Amino acid sequence: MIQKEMMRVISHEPIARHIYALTLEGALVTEMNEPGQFVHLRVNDQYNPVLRRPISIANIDQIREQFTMIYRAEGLGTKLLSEKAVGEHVDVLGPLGNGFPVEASSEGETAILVGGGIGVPPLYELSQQLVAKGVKVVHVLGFQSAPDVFYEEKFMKLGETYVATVDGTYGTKGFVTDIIEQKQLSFDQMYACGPVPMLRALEGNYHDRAPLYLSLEQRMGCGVGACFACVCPVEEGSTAYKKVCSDGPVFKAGEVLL
Amino acid sequence: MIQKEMMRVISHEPIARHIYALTLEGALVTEMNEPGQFVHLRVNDQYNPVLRRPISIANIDQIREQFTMIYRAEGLGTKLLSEKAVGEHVDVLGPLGNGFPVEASSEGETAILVGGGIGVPPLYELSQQLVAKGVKVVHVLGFQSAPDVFYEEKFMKLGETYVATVDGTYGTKGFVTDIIEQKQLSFDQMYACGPVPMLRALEGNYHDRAPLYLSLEQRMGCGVGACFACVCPVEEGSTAYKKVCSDGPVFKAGEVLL
Amino acid sequence: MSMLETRLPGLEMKNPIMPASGCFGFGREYASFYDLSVLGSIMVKATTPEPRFGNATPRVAETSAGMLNAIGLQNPGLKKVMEEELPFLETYKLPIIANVAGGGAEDYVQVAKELSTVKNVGALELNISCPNVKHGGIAFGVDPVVAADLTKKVKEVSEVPVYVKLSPNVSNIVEMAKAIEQAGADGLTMINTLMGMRLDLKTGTPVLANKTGGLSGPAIKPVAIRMIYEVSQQVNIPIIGMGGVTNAEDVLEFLYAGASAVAVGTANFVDPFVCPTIIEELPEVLQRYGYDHVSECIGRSWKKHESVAGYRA
Amino acid sequence: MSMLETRLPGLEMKNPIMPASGCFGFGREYASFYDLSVLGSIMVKATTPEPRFGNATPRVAETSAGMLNAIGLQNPGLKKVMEEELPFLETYKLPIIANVAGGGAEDYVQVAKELSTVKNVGALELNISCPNVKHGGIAFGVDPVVAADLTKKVKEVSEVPVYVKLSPNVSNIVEMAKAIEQAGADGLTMINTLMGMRLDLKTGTPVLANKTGGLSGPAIKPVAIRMIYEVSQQVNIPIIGMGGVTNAEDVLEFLYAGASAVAVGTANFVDPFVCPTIIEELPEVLQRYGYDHVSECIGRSWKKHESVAGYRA
Ligand SMILES: Cc1cc2nc3c(=O)[nH]c(=O)nc-3n(C[C@H](O)[C@H](O)[C@H](O)COP(=O)(O)OP(=O)(O)OC[C@H]3O[C@@H](n4cnc5c(N)ncnc54)[C@H](O)[C@@H]3O)c2cc1C
Ligand SMILES: Cc1cc2nc3c(=O)[nH]c(=O)nc-3n(C[C@H](O)[C@H](O)[C@H](O)COP(=O)(O)OP(=O)(O)OC[C@H]3O[C@@H](n4cnc5c(N)ncnc54)[C@H](O)[C@@H]3O)c2cc1C
Ligand SMILES: Cc1cc2nc3c(=O)[nH]c(=O)nc-3n(C[C@H](O)[C@H](O)[C@H](O)COP(=O)(O)O)c2cc1C
Ligand SMILES: Cc1cc2nc3c(=O)[nH]c(=O)nc-3n(C[C@H](O)[C@H](O)[C@H](O)COP(=O)(O)O)c2cc1C
Ligand code: FES
Ligand code: FES
Repeated sequence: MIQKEMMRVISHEPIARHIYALTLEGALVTEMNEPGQFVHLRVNDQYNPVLRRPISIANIDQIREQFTMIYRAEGLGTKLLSEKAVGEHVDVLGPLGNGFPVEASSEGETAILVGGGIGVPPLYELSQQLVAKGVKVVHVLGFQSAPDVFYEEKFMKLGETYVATVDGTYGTKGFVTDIIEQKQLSFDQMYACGPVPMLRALEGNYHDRAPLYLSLEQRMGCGVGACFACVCPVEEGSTAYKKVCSDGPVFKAGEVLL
Repeated sequence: MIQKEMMRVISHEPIARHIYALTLEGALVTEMNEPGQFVHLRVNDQYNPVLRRPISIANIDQIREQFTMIYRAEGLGTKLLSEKAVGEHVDVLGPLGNGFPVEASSEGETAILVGGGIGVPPLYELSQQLVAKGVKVVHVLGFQSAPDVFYEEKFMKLGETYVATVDGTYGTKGFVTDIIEQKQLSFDQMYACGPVPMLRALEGNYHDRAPLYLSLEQRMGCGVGACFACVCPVEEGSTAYKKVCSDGPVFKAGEVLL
Repeated sequence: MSMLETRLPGLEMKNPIMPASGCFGFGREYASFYDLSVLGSIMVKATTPEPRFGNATPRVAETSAGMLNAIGLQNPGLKKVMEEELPFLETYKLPIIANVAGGGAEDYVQVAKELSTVKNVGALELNISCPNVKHGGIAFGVDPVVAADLTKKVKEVSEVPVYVKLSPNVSNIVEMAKAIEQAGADGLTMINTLMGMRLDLKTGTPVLANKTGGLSGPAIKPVAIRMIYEVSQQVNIPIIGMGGVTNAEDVLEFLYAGASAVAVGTANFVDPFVCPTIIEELPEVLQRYGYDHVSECIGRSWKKHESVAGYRA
Repeated sequence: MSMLETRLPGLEMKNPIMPASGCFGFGREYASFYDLSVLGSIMVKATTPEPRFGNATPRVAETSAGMLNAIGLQNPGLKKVMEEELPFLETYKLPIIANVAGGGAEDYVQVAKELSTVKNVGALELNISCPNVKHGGIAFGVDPVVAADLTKKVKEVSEVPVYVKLSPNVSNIVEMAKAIEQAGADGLTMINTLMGMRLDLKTGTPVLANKTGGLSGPAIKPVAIRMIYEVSQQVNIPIIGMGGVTNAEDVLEFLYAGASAVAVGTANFVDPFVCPTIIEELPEVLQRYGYDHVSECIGRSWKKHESVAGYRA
């Protein structure tokens, strides 16, 4: 059941350029199990900013009742969030949405996890759950530039990990798709999260090859399915739609129009 | 010269019900000398609240470059202000306005200082400056109720001090005017700061008896004389006016209509 | 009788608090947060004759103390609303206010006629003021003659009282309100969103795919209060007020202005529990300011009352 | 040429930034904070033929991300403005925009005629939109025929270009703007404040003595952007934009919307240095978004440009 809680900041640290890892503690964690689900954060108790901010769950620790998010401090909301100190509380609504289908991969199969920028975080929990199941994971992570790279080591501990940067200052120069092609990576399933152009490229290239699950972003109002802010059309010229917040954010490739 | 500075919080403590004493440090203090002047505070770097908050200077410490304010945390702005921790900074504009004329009292004379509620604070700096000059000071302070009383001991160190509370839970029951009458207090000058009904009563009773200086409050926009938010009419039916922020907040009784 | 009980045409309500149309869907999502029966009413999402997809995304943008939306009246269409959405709400004991929209007068008439026959629909709300649809919509909302005509047509077919939702994007809100009252409306709801826009700094182009959108949230509260204050003095039908309400104090301000009940929109997105929280806190807030019943507050800003003395020491 | 230099009818400006009328007096107070010569221009306080006291206090109230004011055009009158206030500003090297107000058309004509002869007055701004005066004022601002007529009369007597300040409290801002353009206005300034109100929780009555007031500040920015976007596509005279500007990014948004210069009102109260700060930061902000000159931004939201690709990884 979705709920709301004032959760305690356990740790909060910059891990790359403008990127923070924030760990919160509270009973809500017991509701969290699907990688790819997100929480909707209220950064202060005023109405400025008015809206909550959707952030993916990057790591779940049921034993400690803690979970971790990784976010980029960019606009008003995330900048205010980045000022929260250890011991302070953050208003969390969630977990929301439907995550990646871990059940789609079976023991012994190979899953490729493709992340772009701040699309990388939810793949971390996903990868752990896949590994726990005996699935072989391959990570392909894309960033703008060397100072933007994060969590490479953590992913390396779980499986093969390739990093691309657009400017070539770290890892392979280029996009995640370049790596997949160059390394001729093969896989039974693909899970991806990142900017729409990246998802489109993946859908175009690999949709026929293996089951492909994409996590989408969309500007949100309510985050719970009530306001129709976050819809995606399902096919051209029809009134059919899916809501990113409550039907997604993870969709099977082809389920919605990118 | 009026200026603006991010001043450091040196101490910040509750001293009565919803009342805080806040001491700030910075170069702006060198500009402060008149008791009754005020500063205009911005409580955060957003535009919510939009307006600054006018707060009187209650104590000036030139040696440490520190000054103290005493304020009631009531609405949005002052509540946010009350959350400032030691070491944080507050955006201060000031010192603003014209304060009490210390020069109006001469050595050996008796000045009576009448304060109501959060009108009391500016009298503290005034009293110290009068005492330093050899003026005998008598303080008459009015509050709602016992939990609202503050600074009585500090005033007692400077001179005779009487406290009234509206509900009689502390000191004399009633208003400051009751004390002045009951104790048959005599004086060469009267300085007062408090709610308008109190100032009106004082003006009505003592205007003819001795020079009387009143500190007014008015809702402000700019605080520097540019927006005409804070005007007081000077006489009925005329377009003449004074601005509380830049001509006041202290006026000689009769200078403006109360 | 409870402090909050409120009766308006077609609406016997436990309290005067309800979610505003478009901010609560058809209740399903918020039903997982709390028992909807605690609400005075629910203003459900606009319904048009046929299903509508609405505008392209992005459909929302944030502004200072507010947000812009351009959903474009997305809804599952009259049939599905009657067969699935409204029946779902029958589980809860409260009258529903059904929001009626369309592209032309005949759409409104059709939707109104049908929805007004649904058992739990206590009243209709004519959305003549949605700034986000290209045809119809806004034109009705700014022309008193057209608005009055539509109101008449809908009144002829509706089996329940009809409230008309006013647009704030007009020069003379009182003129609109009076025309609609004369046309037979049973009540007014106000205000809908102000037309606004945000531009993306990088591209220079509008953030919303629809370019303009409707401004809601605390930013517009002073405009709502002013309009309700003006209109409530000039009409004899009740007003359901809305625009930036976030807490019980805001509710008081809307009642003072002249509203008889109050709807909460944007604030639901920030705090899904905002409506039950307000309902819970309202009695205490009323008491703090010296009222025994919500109705005592209505129109207090302009009705003759003894003024409460303020002494601050 | 500098990145900021801006030329508009009557106004050769170092940059497109100026304080908005009523928020900067006649400059004296802010002259103690910084050298006013850094400004592009100054829109001084409204001037009426005779001195005016204005409304009773309280004259301001705070709202979410905004404020209400009901100053009531307090000013020292035409004579004193000409003899004392404008001459004081001669020390600074910049053209002044004189804000003209009054109770009836003849007041506007008289004030405009006289002020337009003052040496440092580069242009007039007709304040036909102040919501806080009971006679005249607002009536001019919502009726296109009356507004056009007044514009014509003032144009006949003015020796400098005439800008007309639009009220946002209208159903159709484009209609107003076009009527005023056709009447011969050299430019538009927009927007003035939205009419709003706040009620005191304790007394139930309006916080402002004048009851209603004008809403300004960040809260109204989306409304200003939308109106400038609409109007700039329909008129051929320049627009000086305003409404909630607090920083250089906001300036960019107003330019994109279609303004040629930008005025800063309420933000001066929050930070007396806001105008010089914006002027200082503007070149860097322009560069960051890829512009060599402010003029390149004007109308970018609707003019055909190549769109800047956005890739976020
Ligand atoms: C399901 C989902 C999961 C996400 N997970 C993460 C994550 O793990 N880490 C991370 O850094 N970011 C994540 N994002 C993106 C994140 O929500 C935005 O970066 C953030 O909302 C921007 O807020 P701001 O205060 O920085 O920007 P502002 O510019 O102040 O935002 C203004 C408004 O636009 C919305 N907005 C701006 N950018 C986006 C965006 N890309 N997607 C959705 N709404 C946006 C904001 O939520 C807000 O309503 C996720 C988005 C979605 C939809
Ligand atoms: C010259 C002067 C000196 C003052 N000195 C002190 C002092 O030393 N200690 C102290 O506690 N208070 C003092 N006040 C009053 C203080 O400014 C208000 O209590 C404070 O602004 C209220 O802000 P808020 O955020 O609590 O209230 P909110 O309700 O959020 O305020 C809303 C708006 O109203 C204004 N406002 C509300 N009450 C007053 C008021 N009484 N006077 C002026 N503006 C008001 C606020 O500044 C703000 O613009 C002084 C006021 C003036 C004019
Ligand atoms: C996302 C969103 C969708 C809305 N959809 C509708 C709608 O379908 N019909 C309608 O009459 N009003 C609609 N509104 C307007 C609200 O009902 C309300 O009038 C307005 O938002 C002001 O209230 P608020 O400030 O509390 O949100 C919508 C508002 C928002 C924010
Ligand atoms: C206190 C105050 C006084 C104002 N006085 C005038 C005035 O005399 N003439 C005028 O044309 N506009 C006046 N305005 C409107 C501003 O010039 C400006 O149009 C409006 O405030 C929107 O800009 P802002 O949000 O930056 O303040 C006044 C605004 C404020 C806040
Ligand atoms: S964000 Fe409201 S429906 Fe998805
Ligand atoms: S507060 Fe602006 S003139 Fe006094």
